[in-house]
Formats: sequence, structure tokens, C-alpha cells
Amino acid sequence: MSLVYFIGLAVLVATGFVLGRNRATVASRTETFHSRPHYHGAFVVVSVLLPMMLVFMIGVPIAHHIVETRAIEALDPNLLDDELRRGAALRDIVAVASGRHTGEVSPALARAAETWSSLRSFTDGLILTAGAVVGLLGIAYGLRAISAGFRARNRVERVVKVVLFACACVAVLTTVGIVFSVLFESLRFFQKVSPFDFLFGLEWSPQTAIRSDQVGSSGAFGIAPLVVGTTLITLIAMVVAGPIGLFAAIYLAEYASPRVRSVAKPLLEILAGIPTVVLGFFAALSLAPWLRDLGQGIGLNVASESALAAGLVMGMMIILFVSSLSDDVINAVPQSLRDGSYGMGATKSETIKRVVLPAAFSGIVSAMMLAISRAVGETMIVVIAAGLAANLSFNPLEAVTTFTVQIKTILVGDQEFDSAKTLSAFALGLVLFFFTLTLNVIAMQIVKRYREQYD
Amino acid sequence: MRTIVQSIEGSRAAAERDLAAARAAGDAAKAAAAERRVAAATEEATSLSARMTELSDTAAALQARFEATTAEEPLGVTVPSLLVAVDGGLVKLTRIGARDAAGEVLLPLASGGATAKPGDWQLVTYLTPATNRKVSDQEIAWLEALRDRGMVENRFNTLFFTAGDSREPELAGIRGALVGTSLTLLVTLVLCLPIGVAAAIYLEEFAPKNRLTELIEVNINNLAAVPSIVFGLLGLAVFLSFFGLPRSAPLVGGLVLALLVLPTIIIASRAAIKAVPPSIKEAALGVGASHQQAVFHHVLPLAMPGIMTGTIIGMAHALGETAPLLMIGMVAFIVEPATSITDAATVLPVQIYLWSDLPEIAFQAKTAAAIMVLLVFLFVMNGAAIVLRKRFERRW
Amino acid sequence: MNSMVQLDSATAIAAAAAVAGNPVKIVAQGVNVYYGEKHALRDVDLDIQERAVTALIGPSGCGKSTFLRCLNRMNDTIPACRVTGRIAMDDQDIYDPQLDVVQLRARVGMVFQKPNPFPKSIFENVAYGPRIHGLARNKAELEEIVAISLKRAGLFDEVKDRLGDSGTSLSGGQQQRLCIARAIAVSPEVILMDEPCSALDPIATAKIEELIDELRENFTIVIVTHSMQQAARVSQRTAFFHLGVLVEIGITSDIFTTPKDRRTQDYITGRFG
Amino acid sequence: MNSMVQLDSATAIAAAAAVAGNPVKIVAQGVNVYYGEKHALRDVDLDIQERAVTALIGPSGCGKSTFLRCLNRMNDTIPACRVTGRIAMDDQDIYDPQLDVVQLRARVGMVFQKPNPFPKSIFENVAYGPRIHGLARNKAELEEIVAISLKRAGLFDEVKDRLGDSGTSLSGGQQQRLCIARAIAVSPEVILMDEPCSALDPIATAKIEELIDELRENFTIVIVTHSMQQAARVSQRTAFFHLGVLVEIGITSDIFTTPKDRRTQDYITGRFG
Amino acid sequence: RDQIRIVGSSTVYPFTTTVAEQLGKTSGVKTPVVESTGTGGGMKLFCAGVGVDHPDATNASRRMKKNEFEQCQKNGVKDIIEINIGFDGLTLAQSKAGPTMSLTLGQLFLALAKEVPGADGKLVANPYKNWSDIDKSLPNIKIEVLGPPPTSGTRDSLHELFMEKGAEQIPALVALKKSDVKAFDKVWKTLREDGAYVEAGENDNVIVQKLEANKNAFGVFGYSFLEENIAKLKGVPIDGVAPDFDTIASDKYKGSRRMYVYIKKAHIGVIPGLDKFAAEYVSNKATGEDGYLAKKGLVTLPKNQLEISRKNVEGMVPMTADPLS
Ligand SMILES: Nc1ncnc2c1ncn2[C@@H]1O[C@H](COP(=O)(O)OP(=O)(O)OP(=O)(O)O)[C@@H](O)[C@H]1O
Ligand SMILES: Nc1ncnc2c1ncn2[C@@H]1O[C@H](COP(=O)(O)OP(=O)(O)OP(=O)(O)O)[C@@H](O)[C@H]1O
Ligand SMILES: [Mg+2]
Ligand SMILES: [Mg+2]
Repeated sequence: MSLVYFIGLAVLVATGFVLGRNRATVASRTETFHSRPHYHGAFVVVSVLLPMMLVFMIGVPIAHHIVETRAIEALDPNLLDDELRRGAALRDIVAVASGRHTGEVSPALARAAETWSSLRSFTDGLILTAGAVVGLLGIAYGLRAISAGFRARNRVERVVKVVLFACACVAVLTTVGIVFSVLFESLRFFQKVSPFDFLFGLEWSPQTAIRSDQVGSSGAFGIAPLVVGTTLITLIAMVVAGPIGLFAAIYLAEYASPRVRSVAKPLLEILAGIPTVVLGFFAALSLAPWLRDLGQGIGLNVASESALAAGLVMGMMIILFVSSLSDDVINAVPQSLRDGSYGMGATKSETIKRVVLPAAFSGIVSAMMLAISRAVGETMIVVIAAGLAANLSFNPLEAVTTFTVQIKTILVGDQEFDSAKTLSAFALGLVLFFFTLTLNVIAMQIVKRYREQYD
Repeated sequence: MRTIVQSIEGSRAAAERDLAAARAAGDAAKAAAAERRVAAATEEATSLSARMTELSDTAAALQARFEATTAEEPLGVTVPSLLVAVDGGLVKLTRIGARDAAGEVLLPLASGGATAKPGDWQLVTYLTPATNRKVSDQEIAWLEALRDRGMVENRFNTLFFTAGDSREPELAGIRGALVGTSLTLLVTLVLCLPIGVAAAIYLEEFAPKNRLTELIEVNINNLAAVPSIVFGLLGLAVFLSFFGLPRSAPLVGGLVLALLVLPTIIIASRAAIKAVPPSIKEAALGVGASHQQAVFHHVLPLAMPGIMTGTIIGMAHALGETAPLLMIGMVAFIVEPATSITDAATVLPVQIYLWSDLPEIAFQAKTAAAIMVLLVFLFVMNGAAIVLRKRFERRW
Repeated sequence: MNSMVQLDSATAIAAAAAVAGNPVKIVAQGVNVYYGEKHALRDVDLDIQERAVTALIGPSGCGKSTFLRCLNRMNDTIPACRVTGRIAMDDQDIYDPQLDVVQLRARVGMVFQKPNPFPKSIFENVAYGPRIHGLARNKAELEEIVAISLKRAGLFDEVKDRLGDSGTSLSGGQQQRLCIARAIAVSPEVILMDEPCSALDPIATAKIEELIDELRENFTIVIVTHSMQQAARVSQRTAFFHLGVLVEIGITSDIFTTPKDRRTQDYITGRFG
Repeated sequence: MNSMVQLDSATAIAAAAAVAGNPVKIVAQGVNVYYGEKHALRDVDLDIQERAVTALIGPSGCGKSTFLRCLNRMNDTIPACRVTGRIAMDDQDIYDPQLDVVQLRARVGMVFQKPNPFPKSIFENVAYGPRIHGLARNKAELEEIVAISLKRAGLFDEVKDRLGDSGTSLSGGQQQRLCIARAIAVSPEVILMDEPCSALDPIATAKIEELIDELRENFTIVIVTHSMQQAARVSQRTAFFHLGVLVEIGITSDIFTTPKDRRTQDYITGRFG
Repeated sequence: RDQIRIVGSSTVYPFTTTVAEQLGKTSGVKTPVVESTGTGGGMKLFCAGVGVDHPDATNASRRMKKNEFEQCQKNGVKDIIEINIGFDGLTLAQSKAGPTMSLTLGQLFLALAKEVPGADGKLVANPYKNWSDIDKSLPNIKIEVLGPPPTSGTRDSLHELFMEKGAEQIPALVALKKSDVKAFDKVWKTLREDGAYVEAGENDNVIVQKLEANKNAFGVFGYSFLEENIAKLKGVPIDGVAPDFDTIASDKYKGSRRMYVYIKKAHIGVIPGLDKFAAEYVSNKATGEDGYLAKKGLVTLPKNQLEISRKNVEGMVPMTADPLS
């Protein structure tokens, strides 16, 4: 049915467009039209598409509901309240109705299947007819609207703009969804643990509170070690990725020959796709032991799951965020600005430093912020390489843990219902959310202050 | 060891001298300390010489075993395996004497063991004791026999690409994961590219510049920092619980990943759109193009390289992601490759994650192979995007 | 430097007389423009006659471009820019929220001060306008429009073999002529030209001036120029701006021979600044 | 249009005589320039005298900018561009691979045809050169350099209250003068100016011409202009280009009064094209 | 839905998937989908309700907890069939290249607990840095044990099987248990956090590889990983008993624990093949002594216990809350 409906929809849309355009074309030979014929066509399309989609989206669920209820009623009215059996019964009914059922069919079931298929074909027909009527009305409306003064383009563009706006809202809705999907659980968490302890406590040790029957389950939910750990690892990652990424971008955009660039940039981008699990293994099994041995060689005590190893690998991963995106914005700086600088006798590096980079500043900051965000939000690398030891330490050679590691282990592990520990994952998510929010607000202020609009 | 003992003896002698000196001088404290040192050294020396005797005894015993001509040595599973190839068969030695050896037959002898001539045999040694390996001697024997008959060959494992997952490493294949990945990424791309670009266009070109848009902007940047597993929570809450979409389905996976990479694409696209000089847009407006026409005809094509970069990065990110899929049930053992976006399926990184966690060692090779496949997938995907991007790239 | 302008008085006066009776196409009343804090135009009242060439002159930075950009609401694209007052074209307020600004711009074409070709081929640069307005029914017609526009802008011979090359690879003067070709390709009712000949040699300039003269038959033209000779040669009416104020407007020959305002006189005799 | 150029013969000839004995600063021999396939300059031989103004004239697209950009190797930045032949400054081949092109450009300043201010403040635009070359020992000195440069370019009064505003928010003519101020702020030995007055009104133009005359005392100047009057007014020597070929070079007054080549004559009398 | 869905422990995952695959191959039932969510995560999903939106079975590397059972009841998951499928041994393993060791649980406790009784019997922060600090006979190397994080079911086993029993071997703590059970519980439930015990994440293969790289380190994980990597690793005998198939199956080895699969009775007959799945799981060819699961490293149940599981399945006997803790 859906298939038929959408084929019909496509046909009506196509006809509508052609009719609208042709009629406008013909009419515009004698009169000057406000809008181009294809905009009139597009307007007809819109006036067909919107109502037809609406009919489908409202009609189908209602029809399905009615059909199912009736069919099950025909089988056994008691089933209506039994959610589980109901599903099974429905499957049987559908199977019988579509002739896929193996095994014997009880009369009741046959009757129900009969009800189902007859009702189903009835509602299907109804929806199809309704769709066709609405679609044809839409075409008629769209065609009638065609006149010299009719601002089809403006109408269509308004629809486009609404669509664009809706798309922008998706991101916002996602945020809202995320906040809400962690908010309630977080609130429950804060009923158990005081927000003050949570935000300012110096010790993170959810394992001490793993069981409800356990004593001393308070005081171990201080996020300070996580904040420090996250900051430390992100910092290490950015110390690696910031300069290297930026230099790589500068090299690619300003120094590299087109051939080198066309090879090097994709290669860098491959980095993005290496599963972070794999990178995590690399950090934990290759880099970390190497660092430890190196440390021992020079008399330093390096932990096997040092923040350094995780940070370095993370840095490797996000290099390309910085490099690839920055390369694009640097490339977009008009040549005339470079010429202006070279013409003053500036060296290439001076030109890049003082003219190109400032002009590309806001884009570069965007790239950096994206990289930082990725580093803060990245999970698997740190899970595997950094471990879970919640040390309150700025020493990169020690093991630390991060927000994401804790969230992941708590959510994925063998958690229990409603323990403060399980809930703490949500609170962590919420706090991390505001943590990065602050970071972003600051970054945005910086960009606003230093942005240079070239032309 | 002897020298160590001597040095200890030496230090004890020194300590004793100190002790005597201290006693002579009447320095009680020093004397006590020296006394302790003497005691320690003595104890150490005794324990060491005890150990020495023990070792030399063992050495002597071994020597005796070696030299005894009549004694018999049993060969257990903890010593290297000795196999004798004789008369077309293979015998595993279980006992070895000075003159003869006994063993069990792994491969039957051609003539029932009657006619083997002296010197007409060959000794094969496997240094790793049987306890330390997964393959038994019998299995080795069979393998060797098959190899001799030319029935063992080494060839490319096409099954790996045509089979679904399995718990038997020999049968496990990547097809299910490949199909799942393709479907999931398709859903992701179809959703996140248009939505991301549209959002970027709206924010950069049409949105009134006010607090609200600023808020949206910060919001989007912030989304990029949300841990991916939280997107899984979102998917669980919204798509599975609220909309009732099927668990483990590429559709839901694609939706979640689309939301996950949306910020990346929006941010990259905005930066790219911002970088197009306004004079280009003005030129279009000047000949009577509408704002939307100017954007779609001129700004967007010029911003395309940046948008493609964002898409490449975003899709690569989606390709490598495991954590959010955990919450929506895609981290699962699924044998049959999905045939539609609502079938249960798994994806490559998840397959890697799952295989890497299985005890069978053979799965480690599978894991590595799957990683290679993932990288190839990535190359192909990026390659296509990069070719496209090159067509849009220009400097003005 | 005494009078910097030589007027071929007889022809100029004749031309002015010829257009004197033309109806008014655009009326600006009390126009004020602000760029953020900066008050760039103050209380400008100005009529622009149909099928005539109006020249805007004045020292650099006096607000000529700003005023020009008000006439097709190009200032809308500058976020900091704010316009007050009334500008009406054919008795229709162009700042009316009801008005379709896109249609306005299709009717009021513009050549910008800095040449800004699209980073597309030369052909596509010119073909863009006719395409979006559906002025050509088929490819042949489109090619014709492009060729004619390029010819009128005096660029055709130089680029006819390389219509596929990027518009940005042209020389400065060629880019400027390309932008002119692009603007006239859509045959707008009003053409705003912001120093269209600044990068052109005398011959190319002469060609453009000829074009302007020819266009005047059917179109309304507003031209910003810093060359008073050019203003004298091509325009029937001239407006003199100074520090954001419209000092004087009148028949071109009058402005150059008997200016009413002291500042105008000082400027045209080069005594200024 | 007959002769488009009026020469104040006496002063022009006097000026030309004054520089006649000056040594040659730049020698170009057999210069060919290609943009990919396009052969933009053919076999150009040209001397540029020290402490004199050389004007390059010719129809649009004839290769003036191209030649100018050869003189400080600005063409290096265009990937498709290839230069052959020899150009020497002070007997040093500037296309010598040994040569430091950055130093060359510091000695040979340039004002571009399209104003291209940096998207920085007006002050920073001008201070940029002195900063990178370390011409100012402290802030006060730097401010002085900026102020003087802006004054010489005739822009100071207009922008003195808004030195912190972005250079791109200026009007077209203001941007052009800003670029001139930027170029002279580093006092290069040779200044290349590509149509420096194209967007300027007569008064501003006069100011720039005065500046050029003043700079000539100490510097070597090459100016591209499409205004033959301007060439006549400011230059001592004039070179005429046509279709990528250097047709004629000589004392400005000779070129404008007794051109040797037919094409030159046609061009300056406006019979051309 | 016509496909069985199973969630739960990653420890049981290898076995359940094997059964699922066999079922799919031999019985014509569509191969069940088995998710690896962790025991607790699985319980949460399992107990969320009955109906096609909820899983049919869950794997657990420990027994269902009382509160989980209650949650199930509350959500209408009334009848649950419990199948004990076999044992897993919690093993302490080290690289083959490492020094040979044998530990008592008491020594292990002293090595891992956060607080241990000091000289005067009072609890002090764990002072032991090297194994030889605990007992002279042990080698003089740093204590470094890689083990599961607190969120894993294996960690629960580590506490219950090793730490609690270990604490009970120490006289001072036995005394404490008598006087203050809570304090005692706290002692064995808290592992040290000074780096001697390293939480190494969920992936046991990572621990295996880390042990290979560091011959002085020890790892805690399931027996099947030890068996599979027997070429590189060796198990440390606990209280004199080394972990192997027999010692685990006979409960001689202290680290043996049971694994379970829980099935919703309400789904049997509704979801096609669920009954067959349960039957397959307890069949001789799967969990029997020489069944295919044994080859996968499962330590099978003794005959009589397997019989109980079988009865549970055949009779669809729902579990009760009584034996749960
Ligand atoms: N980047 C480029 N790529 C290809 N061709 C170019 C490029 N720049 C200039 N040309 C061509 O080279 C020729 C000479 O250009 P040039 O810019 O030197 O002209 P010009 O004399 O400065 O003209 P104008 O007075 O219009 O500025 C022109 O035909 C132009 O189209
Ligand atoms: N975007 C802008 N932001 C701020 N100030 C501006 C902007 N554009 C122009 N101005 C200022 O407004 C005034 C008028 O500028 P306008 O461009 O109209 O001058 P003009 O008369 O066209 O000068 P020119 O002949 O030099 O092009 C100038 O002082 C200029 O600096
Ligand atoms: Mg202007
Ligand atoms: Mg030029």
C-alpha cells in the first residue's frame, strides 16, 4: 500500500510540476509574470506534497490501529488487554491473511484473518482515495493560483526556508533530547548525592557504593578527578594536535604542491575513520609499554595506563580535525590578500602569520573547538588506554580517568537499578554537557572579538 | 654462585672484624650493629649454600639418569614431543630407553610395523610441549599426512567475505557486518548530509543574527563534545522507546549516527560558507537573483569542498563508532546478513569489538582482517568524496 | 588647474533638453544611511528621470556608492547598515516590506565598483542572469544574449575564443567589462553603475560611454564617476555629493557651468579638499 | 575625439630632460609571459630609469599589469604563469634562483589594480609593512610612519578618527588610497602602481599625482594608467603596449607628440580599437 | 517478531552465541540475535516487561539478584526459568615467562585489599609494594594485578570468590567479622587504588596481551581465556589448586563460579523457537560433558546438576525469590 501511495504521490508531484510549469510558460507569453514558470511548477509540487504527506502520516496509524483492534476482537476480545499475546496473535493473523502461515488454522483465526484482510483492503482503499483526492485538489489549487502577479517564487522560497529552519532545529532538538534523556535521572541522582559534593568533592570512587547493602557509600562522588583527568588528556591531545594540525594545514594549503596535497589530505582524513577501538589498542599495547620502558630508561616512573599514552593517541586522531578543516578555510582566503602582503615584501611565513591566519581565524577556531570537543567526548581510546583509576593528579605520567570512561563503564557494565552509581552516569553526562558548553561560549566570544571579514 | 658465597663470607669476615674492633673500643651501639650484620651474613650464607647443595644434587641426579644405560625415560606431555616417521606411518614416542623406544601410533604404518629397516626412519621433534599448545600431536600428524598427499593448500579465504558471523572462527565472515555498515551509513548519509548542510545554510545565511541564533550555534558546537554513548542513550529513549522502532536495526543505528555526526557537518559547512567572499553573493543579488538563488547557485558550490571535508570526517567518524550502537542493540551476534534497514544487523567496528573479545585465538586474526576491511571501506568511501571535492576546489 | 571640465555645451544642452520632459523614475526623499554609528548619508532628496543618465559625483568617501546601493536595496546585505527615509520607484516605495526585493533587483541592475566576476566561466558569468530570469528559451538564444552583451560591453573580441575560461583570470579592465555585460544581459529598467570605467583605457571607456548613450534610449541609468569629463559627456543630470550631503542636483551643463553652491564650484574647479 | 592628450609641453619636456641622464634601474630583455597556453607578453625589451616615472599605457588586456607584476615577481603566485627572458635590477638578475624574492619585493613595492586592504584595522594595514621590516623602533615612531603615509596618500583627514575601523569598510577610493599609503610606508626603492587613481576623484587624483612627483626625487616609479592625461602629467617616459607587445617606449612628450609607430598614434588619438 | 532476542553478560556471550548458531543451523529456527550488554544491563532490559519489544532471555555471569527479581515481578515478568549452564573459573594468570608462584587466598587478599590489618590488628592502608613484602617465599617483584572494573560481573566474582574468602583466612579479620560485620564487609569489598590493582576494562584479550608484554604482571579473568591462551599464560594455583577443567568442575578450585541463562516463560510459545533454544542449551550435545560448549571452554556441570537445569527447562519451572540474595 505504502508503495502504491508513494508511487502515486510521485506521479502527482511530477504531473503537478509539469502542468504548473507549462501553464505558467504559456500564460507568461502574453503577460509578464512575477515568477519563473518552474517556480509555479514547484509551488504546485508543494501544494500536492504537503497535504498528501499529511494524509499518509495521520491516516495510516489510525487505520492500522482500527484494523488491528477489530481483527483481534474477532479472534478473542480478551487479547486486547494482553499486550504480549496480542502481538503474537497479530502476527498469526497477518501470516494467515497473507498465506504464509504454516500449520493448522483454527476457525477463529481464519475469521480474524478474514476480518483483517477485508478491513485492511478497505482502509487501504480509503487512504489511497483520500490521498488521490487531496493530491488532485492540491494540483487544482496550485494551478489556479498561477497568475501574473502570483509570487510563486516567494511562496516556494518560504517553504524552503522553513525546511532549512527545521533542519537547523534538528540539532537543537537533539540537544533538548539529550538534556532530557539525562536530566531526570540526574535529578534522581542529586536526590541521593548532594550536588555540592558532586561538583566539589575531591574523590571519585563509585565502586565503594556499588551495593545498596554497603556501608559508607557516601562521599565518593566528587568529580574533581574526572575534571582533572579529562582536562589533562584533552590538553595533551591538543598540545599534540593543535600545532601539528595547524602546521599540517598551513603546509597543505600554502606550501604543498597540488599533487602532494591531493595525496596527503585524504591520507590524513583516513585517520578519522580508524575505529577508536583500534587506536585504543594501539595506545594500550604499543605506545604505553614503550613509554613505560622509556620512562624507566631515564628513571621516571610511568604508569602502564598513563594519561600521556591516551592523550598522545587521541592527539593523533584529532590532528586531522584541525588540519583538514583549517586547510579548507585557509584555502578560502582570497589570493589578493596574499598578493597584498607579498607586494609589501613580506616573506611567505610573515604573510601566513599576519594575514592569512588572522583572516582564517574564525574557521580555525571552529576546527580547534571541534577537535577539543571530539577529544572531550571520545570514549573508546580512553576506556582502553587510560583506565579507570580516578587519581587527582596533573602528572601526565600517572593513570587518570575521564568523564566518558566513567559514563561508558557505568552504563555498559553490570549496573543495578537505581543505584546512585548507575544514576551518576547521567549526572556526569549533564555536567560534562555544561562543562563543554562553557568552553564553547568562551570560544565563541573569542571568535567574535577577532573575526576578520575579508573581501 | 660460589663467588657470591665467597663475597658474603668476605663481608661477614669484615663485619666480624668491625665487631671485634667495636668490642675492643667498648662502643656498645656499634657492636650491636656489627653483630646484626654478622648474623645476617651468616644466615644468608647458610641458606645459599643449602640451595647450592640442592642444585648440585639435582645436577648429579640428572647426570646419573643420563649415564644410566638400562633406565627408561617416560615422555610425558610436559616435554617436547618426539615423533618418528617410519614405514609411511608416524609414531609418537612415549618412553625412551637406552636401547629401544616405545610409542603410540598416530598414523598407521604401511606394513603393520613388520618390515621397518634400521636407519630407515626419521625423527621429528616439536619443541613446544603438548601442554603448551592448542594443537595435539595427533592433529599435527593428520595435518602432515594431508599435506604430504597434497590435500592442504593455502589460498585466499573468500568465505571471509561471503559468510555471516559465526562462533567458529573458521566459518566466521564479515559479510553481515559489511552489509550492516553499508545500510547504516547509507541511512546516516542520507539524513545527515542534507540536514547538516541545510542547517548550516540557514544559520549562516538566513537566520537573523541574534541571541537565539547564537544560542543555536553554541548548542551545535557543544553537541560535538557530547560523548557518543550519550547519543546511544538518546536513541534508546527516543527512537526505540518513543517511536518504537526495532532494536538492532540499521535504521536506528543510522539515525543515531546521523545525529552524532550532524554537528561535525554543520560546523564544517558553516566555516566553509562563511569563507565565501560576500562580493560573490552581491554580484548574484545585483543581477536579480533571490537570496536563495545566490546561495544555492554560487555560495554553496564554492563552499562545497569544506562541506565535503566535513562530510568525510563525519562519515569516517560514524564508520568507526561503537559506543552508541551498544545502547540500541547493535552490539550483537547476528548471523544472517540484513536485507533491509529494519532487520537486525551489526556493523564493522562492532564486529571488530566483538571478535577482539572472544577467547579463541583464531579470532584475533579475524579481528585484524576485519580492521583491514574497515580501512578499505574507508578508503573507498573517502575516495569517492575526495574525487567529488576536487571538482569543486578553486581559489579566487 | 582651473576648470577641469570642458563641456561641448551645445550638444550637452540639447541632450538635457531632450530628457527634460521625461517622467521621474525614482524619487528619494529624506534618505539617511548609517553604518553602525557612522552617518554616511544625510537627508538626501533626489529625483531620477526616466530614460536619462544621472551622474553622481563627489569626492571619494562622500557617499555616492552608498546612495547607489540604496536604490536597489543592496545595502540590505550589510548587517550594520540602516536606511531611513523614502525611496520610490514608479510611485512604489521600494522599502515597503510588501515589496519583493528580488524583483526590484531584477529591474534595477547593478555594476559594482570593484569588479566581482563569479569564479565560473566567462560564458556562465553572463548567462547567469538570463538563466534565472528565463530570458532565453533555448541554448541558441542564450548564446546570442551572451554574445550580444559581451559585444555591447566591448569585450567580445578579446574573449570570444576563451568563453570557457574562468572570469577571474581576466585582466582588471576585462573583469569590469564582464561585469557590465553581466548586468545588461538581463535588460533591467534601471542600471546602476559604480565607476564602470575606472579600470578602462580611453578606447574601452569610449565604448562604454557609447553603450550608456545607447541604453539611455530605453533605460534609466545612474552612474557614479569620479571623472567630471565623463559625467559631462554622458549624463543629462548630475548630482554632487559632499560629506554625505547632496549639495546640488541639476542639468549637467548647469552644474558644470553655473553651479549654485559654493562647494560645487570649488569641487569642479578643483579648488577643493 | 581628436588628440585626447593635452601636454603642458614646456614643463613636461623640462622634466624629461631633468631625468634623461639618470642611470637605468631595471632592464628587461626578451621577456615573455605565458598564462598556461595564453601568450600574454611577447619579447618585451624595456629599460626603467632611476628616479623617474615610467608610465605604461595601452588598451585593456594588453599586458600592462602582467609586465608590472614581472618586475617584483608577483607572477610567481599564479601557478599557471611562466616568465622567460631576463629582468635585471641594479645589474642583478631578479629571476636568479639565488635571489631572495622577499627582499626583492621589499625593495620593489606594489599597489594593486584592485584595492586589496587586509581585513584588519586601517592602522594595522599601514603599519603592516613597517612592522615586518622593523622600520619603527617604538610605538610612537610607528604611529608617525602611519600618519605620514596616510597623509601623503591624502587619506588621513578622512580616517583619522576611525583608524581602528576595518580597512574593508572604507569606500572604494578610500581603499585605493589606503593601499597606496600601505605601499609607501615601507619606502621601497621602486614603486609599482597599477592604476592607482582609477577609483579616485580629481582632487584625490591630483594629490596622488603630487605624491608621485614628490616620490620621484628619491624613488623609481612605474605606473600603469589608462588615462593618457595622467601619463602625460606625471611621467617622464612612457611605454605603449598593444596585444602583449611593447610597441614603443620613449620620452613622454615624444610619445604623445611624435609617436613613431602607427599603432601608438592611432591609440593616443583615440582612433583605435 | 519471529526471531529470538537475547541480551546479557559478555562472559556468557561466547556460549550462548554458539548455542544460537547451532540452533539456527540444525532446527530451522531463525538464528537468535544475541546482544552483549553486560549482566546488569541485560537484567535491566530483561526485566523491563513482557512483549515483543523486550528480550526473551538474558545471560548472566552471576545469579539474579533479589532486587532484580523484584523489579522483574513489578514489570510483569512473572515466571522466569533459570538455567544454570555451567561454571566459569575466575583465574589469576601470568605470563609463562614469569616467576612461578602459588598463592593462598589470604595472600591474594593482602595484595589487593585497600585496607589490611596492621601489626596491632587495626586496619591500615595496604603497605605491601612487592609480593615478597607479604611473604618471604614469594618473589621479590612489584605487585601488579590487572583485573575487571567495578562495573563488571567478573569483578563481583573477584570480590565474592577471592576477597571475601581471603579475608576469612586472616585471623584479625575473622575477629572483626564477629564483632562488626559491616566493617568486615567493607574491607573485602574495597580494592586498593594505588596502582597495584589496575582496572583494565572489559576486554579480557587486552589483559592477556598486557600480560604477555609484562611478565611480572598478573591478570584476573575467566577460565576460557586462560585455556585459549595456554601457550602464553599459566594459571596461578590458589590455595594449592591450579585452575583447570577438573578442579573447576569439581568446585575444588576456589575461583569457580556459575553462569546462568534466564528465560521468560511468557514468551515461550509466542516467540517461535524459544522452547527449542532452551532445550538445545541443556541438551547433551551442548552442555554435556563432551558437548560443543565444553570445546568452547565452558566448564560443564556435573551430571546431577545438569539434570536440575534440564528439569527446569522441560517442566518450565519458574524460579522463586527464596534462594536469591
Ligand atoms: N591569471 C590569469 N590567467 C590567464 N590569463 C590571464 C591571467 N591574468 C591575465 N590574463 C590574460 O592576460 C592578458 C594580459 O592581462 P593583464 O592583466 O596584464 O592586462 P592589463 O594590460 O593589465 O589590462 P587592464 O588594463 O584591463 O588591467 C589578458 O588577455 C588577460 O585576459
Ligand atoms: N561597510 C561599511 N561600514 C562602515 N562604513 C562604511 C562602509 N561602507 C562605506 N562606509 C563609509 O561610508 C562613507 C561613504 O562611503 P561610500 O562607499 O558611499 O563612498 P563613495 O562616495 O562611493 O567613495 P568612493 O568614490 O571612494 O568609492 C565613507 O566614509 C566610508 O568609509
Ligand atoms: Mg564608491
Ligand atoms: Mg591590469
